[in-house]
Amino acid sequence: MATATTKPKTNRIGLEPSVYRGGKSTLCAGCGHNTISSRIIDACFEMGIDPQQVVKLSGIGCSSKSPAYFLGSSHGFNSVHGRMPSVGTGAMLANKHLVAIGVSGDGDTGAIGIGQFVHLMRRNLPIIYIIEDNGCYGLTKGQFSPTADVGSTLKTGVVNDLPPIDTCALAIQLGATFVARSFSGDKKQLTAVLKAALSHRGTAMIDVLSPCVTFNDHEGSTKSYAYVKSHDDPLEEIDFVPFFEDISIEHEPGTTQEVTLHDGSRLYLKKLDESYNPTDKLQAQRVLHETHGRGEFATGLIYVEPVTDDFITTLNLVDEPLAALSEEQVRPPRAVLNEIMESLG
Amino acid sequence: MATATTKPKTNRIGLEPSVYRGGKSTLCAGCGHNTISSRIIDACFEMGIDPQQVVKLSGIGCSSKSPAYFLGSSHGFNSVHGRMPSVGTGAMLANKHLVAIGVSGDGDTGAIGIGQFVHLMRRNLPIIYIIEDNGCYGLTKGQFSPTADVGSTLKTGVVNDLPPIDTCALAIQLGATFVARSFSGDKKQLTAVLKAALSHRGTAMIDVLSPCVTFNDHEGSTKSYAYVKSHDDPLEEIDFVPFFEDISIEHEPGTTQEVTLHDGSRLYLKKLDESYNPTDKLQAQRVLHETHGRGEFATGLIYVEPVTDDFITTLNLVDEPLAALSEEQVRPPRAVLNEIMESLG
Amino acid sequence: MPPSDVAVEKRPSNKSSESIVNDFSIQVATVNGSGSQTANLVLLRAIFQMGVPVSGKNLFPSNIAGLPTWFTIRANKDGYIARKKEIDVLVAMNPETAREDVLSLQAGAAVVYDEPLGLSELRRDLFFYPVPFDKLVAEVSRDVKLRRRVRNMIYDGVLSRLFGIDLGQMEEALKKQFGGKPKIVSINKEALDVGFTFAGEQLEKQDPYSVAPMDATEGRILIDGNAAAAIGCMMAGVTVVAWYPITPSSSLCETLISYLRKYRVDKKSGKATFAVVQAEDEIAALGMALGGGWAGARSMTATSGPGISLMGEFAGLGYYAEVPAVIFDVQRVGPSTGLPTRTAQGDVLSTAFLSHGDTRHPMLFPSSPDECYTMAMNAFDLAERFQTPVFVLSDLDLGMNTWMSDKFDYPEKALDRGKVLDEDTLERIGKFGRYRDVDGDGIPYRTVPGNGLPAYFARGSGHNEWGQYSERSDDYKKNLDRLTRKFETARNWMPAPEVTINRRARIGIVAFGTTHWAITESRDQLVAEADLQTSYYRLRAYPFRSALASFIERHDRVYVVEQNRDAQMSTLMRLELRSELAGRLRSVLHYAGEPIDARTITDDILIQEGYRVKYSAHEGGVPHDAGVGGE
Amino acid sequence: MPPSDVAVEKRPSNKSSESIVNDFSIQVATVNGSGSQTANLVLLRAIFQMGVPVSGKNLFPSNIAGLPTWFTIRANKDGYIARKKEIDVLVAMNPETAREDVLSLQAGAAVVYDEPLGLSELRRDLFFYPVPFDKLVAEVSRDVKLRRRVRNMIYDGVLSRLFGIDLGQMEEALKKQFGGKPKIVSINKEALDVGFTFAGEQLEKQDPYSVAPMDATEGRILIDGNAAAAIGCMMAGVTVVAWYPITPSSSLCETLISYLRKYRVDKKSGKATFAVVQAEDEIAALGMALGGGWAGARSMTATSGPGISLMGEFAGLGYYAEVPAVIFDVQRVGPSTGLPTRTAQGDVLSTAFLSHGDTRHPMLFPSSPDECYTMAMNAFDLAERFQTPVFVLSDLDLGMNTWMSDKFDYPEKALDRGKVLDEDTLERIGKFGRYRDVDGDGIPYRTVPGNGLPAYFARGSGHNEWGQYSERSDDYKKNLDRLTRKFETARNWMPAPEVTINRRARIGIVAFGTTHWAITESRDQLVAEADLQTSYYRLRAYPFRSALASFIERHDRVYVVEQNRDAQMSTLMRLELRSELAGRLRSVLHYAGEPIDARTITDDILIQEGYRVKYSAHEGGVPHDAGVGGE
Ligand SMILES: Cc1ncc(C[n+]2csc(CCOP(=O)(O)OP(=O)(O)O)c2C)c(N)n1
Ligand SMILES: Cc1ncc(C[n+]2csc(CCOP(=O)(O)OP(=O)(O)O)c2C)c(N)n1
Ligand code: SF4
Ligand code: SF4
Ligand SMILES: [Mg+2]
Ligand SMILES: [Mg+2]
Repeated sequence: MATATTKPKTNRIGLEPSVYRGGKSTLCAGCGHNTISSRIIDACFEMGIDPQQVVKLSGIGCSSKSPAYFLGSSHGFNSVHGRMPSVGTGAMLANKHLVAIGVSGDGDTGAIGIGQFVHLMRRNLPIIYIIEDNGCYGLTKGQFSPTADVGSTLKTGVVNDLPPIDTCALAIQLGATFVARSFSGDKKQLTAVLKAALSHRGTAMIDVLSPCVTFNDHEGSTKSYAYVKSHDDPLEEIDFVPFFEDISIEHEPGTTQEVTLHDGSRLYLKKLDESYNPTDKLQAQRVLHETHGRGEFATGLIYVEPVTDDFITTLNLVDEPLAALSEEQVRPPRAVLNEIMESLG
Repeated sequence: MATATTKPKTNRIGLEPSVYRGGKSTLCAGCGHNTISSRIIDACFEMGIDPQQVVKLSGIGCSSKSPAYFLGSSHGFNSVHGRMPSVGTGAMLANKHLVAIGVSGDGDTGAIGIGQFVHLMRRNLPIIYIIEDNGCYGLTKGQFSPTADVGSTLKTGVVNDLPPIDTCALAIQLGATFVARSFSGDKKQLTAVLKAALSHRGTAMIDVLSPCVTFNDHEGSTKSYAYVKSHDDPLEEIDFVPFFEDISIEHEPGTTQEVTLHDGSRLYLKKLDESYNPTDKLQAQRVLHETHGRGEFATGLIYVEPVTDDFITTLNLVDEPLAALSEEQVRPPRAVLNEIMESLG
Repeated sequence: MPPSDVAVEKRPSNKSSESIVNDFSIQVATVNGSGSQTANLVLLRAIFQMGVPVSGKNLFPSNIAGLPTWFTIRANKDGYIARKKEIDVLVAMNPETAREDVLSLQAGAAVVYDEPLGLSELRRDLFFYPVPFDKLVAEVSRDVKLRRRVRNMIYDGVLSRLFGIDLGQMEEALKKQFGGKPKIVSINKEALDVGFTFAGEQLEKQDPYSVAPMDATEGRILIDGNAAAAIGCMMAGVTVVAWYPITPSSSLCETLISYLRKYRVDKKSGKATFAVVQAEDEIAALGMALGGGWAGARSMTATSGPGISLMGEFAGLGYYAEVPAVIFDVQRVGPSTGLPTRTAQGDVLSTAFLSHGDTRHPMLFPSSPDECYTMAMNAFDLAERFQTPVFVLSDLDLGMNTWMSDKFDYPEKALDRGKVLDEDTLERIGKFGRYRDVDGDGIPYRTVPGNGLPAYFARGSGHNEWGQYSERSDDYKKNLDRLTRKFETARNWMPAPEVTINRRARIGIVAFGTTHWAITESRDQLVAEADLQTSYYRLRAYPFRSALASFIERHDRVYVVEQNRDAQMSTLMRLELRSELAGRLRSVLHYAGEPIDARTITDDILIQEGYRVKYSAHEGGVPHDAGVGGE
Repeated sequence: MPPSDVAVEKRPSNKSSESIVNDFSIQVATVNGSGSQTANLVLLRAIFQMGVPVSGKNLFPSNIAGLPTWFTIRANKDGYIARKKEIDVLVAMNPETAREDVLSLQAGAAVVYDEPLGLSELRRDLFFYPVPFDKLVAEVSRDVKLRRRVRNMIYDGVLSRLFGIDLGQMEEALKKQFGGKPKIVSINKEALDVGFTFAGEQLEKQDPYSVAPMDATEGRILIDGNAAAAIGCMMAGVTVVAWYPITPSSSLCETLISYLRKYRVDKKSGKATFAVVQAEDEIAALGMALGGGWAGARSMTATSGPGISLMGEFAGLGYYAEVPAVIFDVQRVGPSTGLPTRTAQGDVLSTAFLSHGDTRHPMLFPSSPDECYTMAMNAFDLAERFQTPVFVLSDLDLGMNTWMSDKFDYPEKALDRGKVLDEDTLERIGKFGRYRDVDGDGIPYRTVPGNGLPAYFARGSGHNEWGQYSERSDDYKKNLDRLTRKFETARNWMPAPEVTINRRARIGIVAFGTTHWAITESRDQLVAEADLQTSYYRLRAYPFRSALASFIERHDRVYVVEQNRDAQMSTLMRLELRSELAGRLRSVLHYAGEPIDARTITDDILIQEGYRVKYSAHEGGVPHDAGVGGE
């Protein structure tokens, strides 16, 4: 029981946890978004992601502010409302080696940004796309967002009449290759999902239920902390084994599914719903439909498909980042211009 | 065999077919869009729709021009690219008695307009939303649209790498209450679907495969007339019985499903795929997924749900059109202003 | 136990030498989300109820809770209600900013502060009043949550005592605020009393400031511009509202919704005479408004700069297809997201020309809640009369801050629904041509769907006067020239300017919107300090009236005062003025996010006029905070 | 059998009285989608190859097939290649417009027409040449499809014979067009011959027009502005291209794509040094360009007016967060959808101020393919140097029509990648502050993700010079003022104007973009017709250089000639000019969709200068067609 002076733990690439932290959060105390930032910090630290290769992207909203609160030594771009996908696309085209972490809100994505969301999913851009989902517009003081459930109420008592957009079902429908849902309050699951997302190449869409303690944490809300906590219906228990660790996990055959991700990391999904198979689109749609029908949230890795080429790969770009190409590489020689001029003369 | 001088047939409200025609088409000869205009003319004539109560709405594209070519005595609004849904929403709010027919293209809807499409479906606005789907941007000379299939080629030979957006699956996912797919070349099916749509209250989304004979009718295209014709996989045979006709159709139990629509019209769907049930969302998704997997087009009424309130109904508006309210109805009396002033004094 | 750092003997010697009544400003520095808004509004209202002219301005961050916020109340017997740069009384509740707040005060100011902050050692030239808030609030309640909620009410009690703000009026104000909730009123009242008693027993009045009853607010109301605009929209008979939340415009629609629910639902049937949609974005919001306008409804939307940027294409469609719609732009600081919770008049130029091609739009510029109310009604009338989108350019200062106002008059004029074709007119004009200029004023007749009159096909592409598609050059030019003519006609239908000609003045001032209040004060300062007489032209609309040129003609130099960097209104003026007149224009520009104040204008004009002015007081600062991210 | 309506004896008596060589225009009136484009380009190229200066302008409808289209070729020995209003030779192939086309000709014009149209009875004062196209094409092929394709080539043969356009050059041109497809060349050649022979045997030359070889095109090329810009982008080393199709900009990106595929794919690996994305709309296209620019790529997009309108919010973000990107705006007629296949210079004002708040953008105005090429390179350099979106405002006339041009020079200047921080600079400047004005020119240093230098957080909300979020007024103002300073610095980096001072001139002309060509001709007309000497200032960029003021100073009156209704460039100029100079500005405006012509300018200036001019020829009309709907 002697106290030992412990050096701060470093990760696989020799960095301390503090390197992964960001600025002091200015979000409300208790906001789910802050917890998600912590999980991103954990996952990146534990996976040994190089912060210099990370770009953090967001739109506008409380959620979209949060990239300022993690990975302080990474580049970030807090862009305009609902348009993070296009900015992220441009950045990845410029430098395909970047690790892109996008953070959006349910308003930012579901309302003004749903068009760019649809096309991002369809393109399978390599990016981790996190929706910090609180069913409302936090930053503009609590109006319903398009993920609010029918019958859910505002603090003022106003009732929502419109059906919610299920961003997970939508992403699957549109061809996303990694679709998960989690809860800001579920540390283990969320960290595992984030690590898996970091190991995936293609769009990793993660809808994280993230209660807004200021505007949407009351009784009538289906996105309150209490409601989500008691209606969280995990599909599986997730164990994540990173590619750089040589561990094998024992599991009963039949109950646990092993998925190998792009970088060689493995997922062990101990299914709680036995008939469920996260590599089957229709089953994923079914489970989302059914849990939603019961007023519950299916969480965990809902759908994964580690094979399809991501968007950047289909473009067949040179190995160096386009942004780093030299003049010689990007400006054709005199002969080319001459050839073109000849053809037009 | 004597030739009789026949008076032009009139419909239920005493109008001749010519009233339902529009201006001379300026689209290419043979364009699928023209055939669809003819079917809209047929359906409106046969259903006895009052052209003065119809509004025709569109975005921009060859398809979006077509409202000028049917129902020439109806009001129309050829708006801006991809934004017909919002214009239609405003119009229906102004006058809930209107019959709204919206025509869009696969580019107009699938690309720039997908955001408004998503929210229109979610709201279940009472409108017939027709996508004239040719897998390309006709008016800008044939570029791929987001409904182009993977592997489909341009005239120049360029191959499409991105997966198509299935607007029907998307609409169902988003809560649309009437979702159909048809083919400009299938007169019987398309007319029946259009009539059913006119009998539905809520969004009736109809994706009509409509070959672009100028830019997308070649060999490598999966939206050519020949390809669509040979890959058309009708889900059912549709018989439509309008509310004003007292006919009952005999059918073998089990094989034919009867659906009663909002205005009392009935649909008899003689199923070709026996396990299929167009009132079941998941089955609808499955059948779309599977036929698409086979490279085919499931056509017919894919999903219908005639019960849910449409958007205008949920707003609980007065009976007269809002646009027609008198000053007395919309300007509160002096006492109201006084009351407000008192509360602020 | 007396508060530890009251150090009476060290205070400025001019104590009470002069007493300053009804002419000072109080700034409360807190943290947002701490519930200080109630205490501040009670304070404001109590002074108002004492009959003293007052204004309240909230300087708040673009976040929800935990960041510095400053609420400034200005009481002024002469009715100057513009922002005043100098703070006379500071209530320092926020540890984070207290130091900087105190350091930026002018000598002689009073500071009420949370005792543990120990601010009194910072300066010798101020009057300090320490208050042990935590201790005092403990007397009010043991419930921690409740304590937090009423803690701020204690400073109201302290201020009441120190500055003679009637405690009874505070109680009234409290009741007004919490209408039917006697429990809440009573606990707040207790907090008030605790503060009042403490100040009476423990603090010695040293500064010169006090409030005394007047009768300058009789029959007036307190209201923010957004609420006023909302009332105007309701009274204008709006039927279709499509909106997307954005600060500072959200409260316009939210207030409108609550009024509509209360007053525009049929008592018998329970059915609404209006439709409100929270759209998916601003593009859709304007699309819905245009769809509604086209189909005959009185349609509107409200937004701020970023929304205006997104509305460009639809705005052009509205202009060219000639569809009525009303768009409120409650301006905030741009470019881009800029400072989303600060005020500006920066969208003038981009709104005037919003959309590509040869497009231009009428704009109205309210300067008071009363004008938010009347101009909302004007806007709907003008939109329908001219069949075009009409923009109302308010700003955050007007829209979200609390203003004194006369009570609003009930409208005497009937709604102007413009040239909607009816049977009689059709007979008179013969054939209906949607874009025919029958009356020579550039305004054609229109029909609306569903009413049985001749239909037409609206489009944003080329069309002739019959509404048919046309790519003919002559049709196109003819139509575009008619649109110019229509815009010219509109000129004289726009709200007229408010012009004050001073026969002795060689210089004129042009301003618009909220700048008006600082101008009023500045003109008096110019006379008082430099005997500089000025005339004043308050612009109320674009396109301008010809009176503008006449006004400039009368003066050697004309200062256009506006709250943006790029002299945007002045730019619009230059386009229309003869160059000789344009040459007389000078600019006074303010673009740092706080509402413009008289001192800034006065000093700037004096300098440009060649006077020497003493260096202005250092601006009350807003501290850094890394990594917040805008709205 | 001789054609039925050749009526030689009725023709104008001035037959051949004067012969007009290399100075006339040919207009081919067809229907779009009928494959006339090939015939027209062969005609154009043949004249070009004969060494005669030539230009080709296509007036086409916003639809795909079946509507009237006019292709006008102007051959002019003096090198005037602007549009000429008067048509000297009409080829009337379109039954729908033939009547109106013929009626709008000036006396003495020649008409080659499809015989069944029976046009010769319409007027007595023209030279008619009937050609039985259907009969002739039957000689060429029996295949109906093929016949349709080559039918138009017959009029090339006829014209060759009638006007002395070398048949061999036509063949050459055909080969150039159909490169490797000898079969197609040969059948077209047959059609040419049939026409040539027919004309030789059956038509008697009566009109005065003919082409004779010159040597004015040696070493020159034929190209459209969009292709030229595409080559410029490729040579500028563009790496990220995001676009959304829209006429008339689509062909810029489409041509660029084909060049990039050919010349920018690594020979060995087959991998690309560029990425092209067809975005889902213009908002996304600019978002991608900005994302790319932020991450260090040379990024671009291209669009037209409606796209510009949609890009407002992102443009403001680019300005304020200081992100490089190049945006081509190939302008078409607005407002709204307007006339989408007609040319205009109507986006000047809305682009300059694109976005809400205090935003402004640099713009370049190419007037020739050569400038499309060089300015594309300038634009990338300027965007990176000034870390801001740079707009290149071309137009449909320049972008989509065929122009003569000198061959393009290989760029001598290295790419200017601007102030991207490197280790050395970092050492020199000490601490990196993203928005610090280290060098006093308003331009800060930037870093790009992934290269290991200090990171920063880009945002559209308030920030201080260290790139930290800030809502402080002083930070905000300081930053905004630096942006102004940066814009001032940019002034002198913009492409310089092309100024021609005529010492005898009392009046000056300012123009930009494609208007240049009509100005050149008009200045000669002014001298020839009224001995009116002019100086000329061709603007090439915004912000303007100070030379603009000096130019105006030298002249009593300055005519700003532009292709829009609202005198947009003149407006921009007024903002910067002393009013005394602004007072000298006059406008010549043209906004009906056809490219501006010299006659219009000359007459307008003469009238404004107090001369009498004879009434201009009636404009060649574009007929009505109901219900097409724009693009
Ligand atoms: C174009 C535009 N419209 C509106 C806004 C105002 N706005 C800021 S944040 C926001 C909604 C944020 O909601 P969400 O994305 O759910 O984020 P949250 O705050 O709930 O985390 C809105 C509407 C804006 N910044 N820009
Ligand atoms: C904002 C905007 N961007 C681009 C265009 C150009 N544009 C016109 S139609 C069209 C695509 C039409 O495709 P689709 O909707 O599939 O209609 P189709 O012509 O194939 O029937 C485009 C991109 C435009 N008019 N407006
Ligand atoms: S308002 Fe809601 S979403 Fe925003 S920071 Fe506070 S708790 Fe989080
Ligand atoms: S281009 Fe295609 S879509 Fe357009 S009218 Fe012609 S065939 Fe139809
Ligand atoms: Mg949210
Ligand atoms: Mg299409």
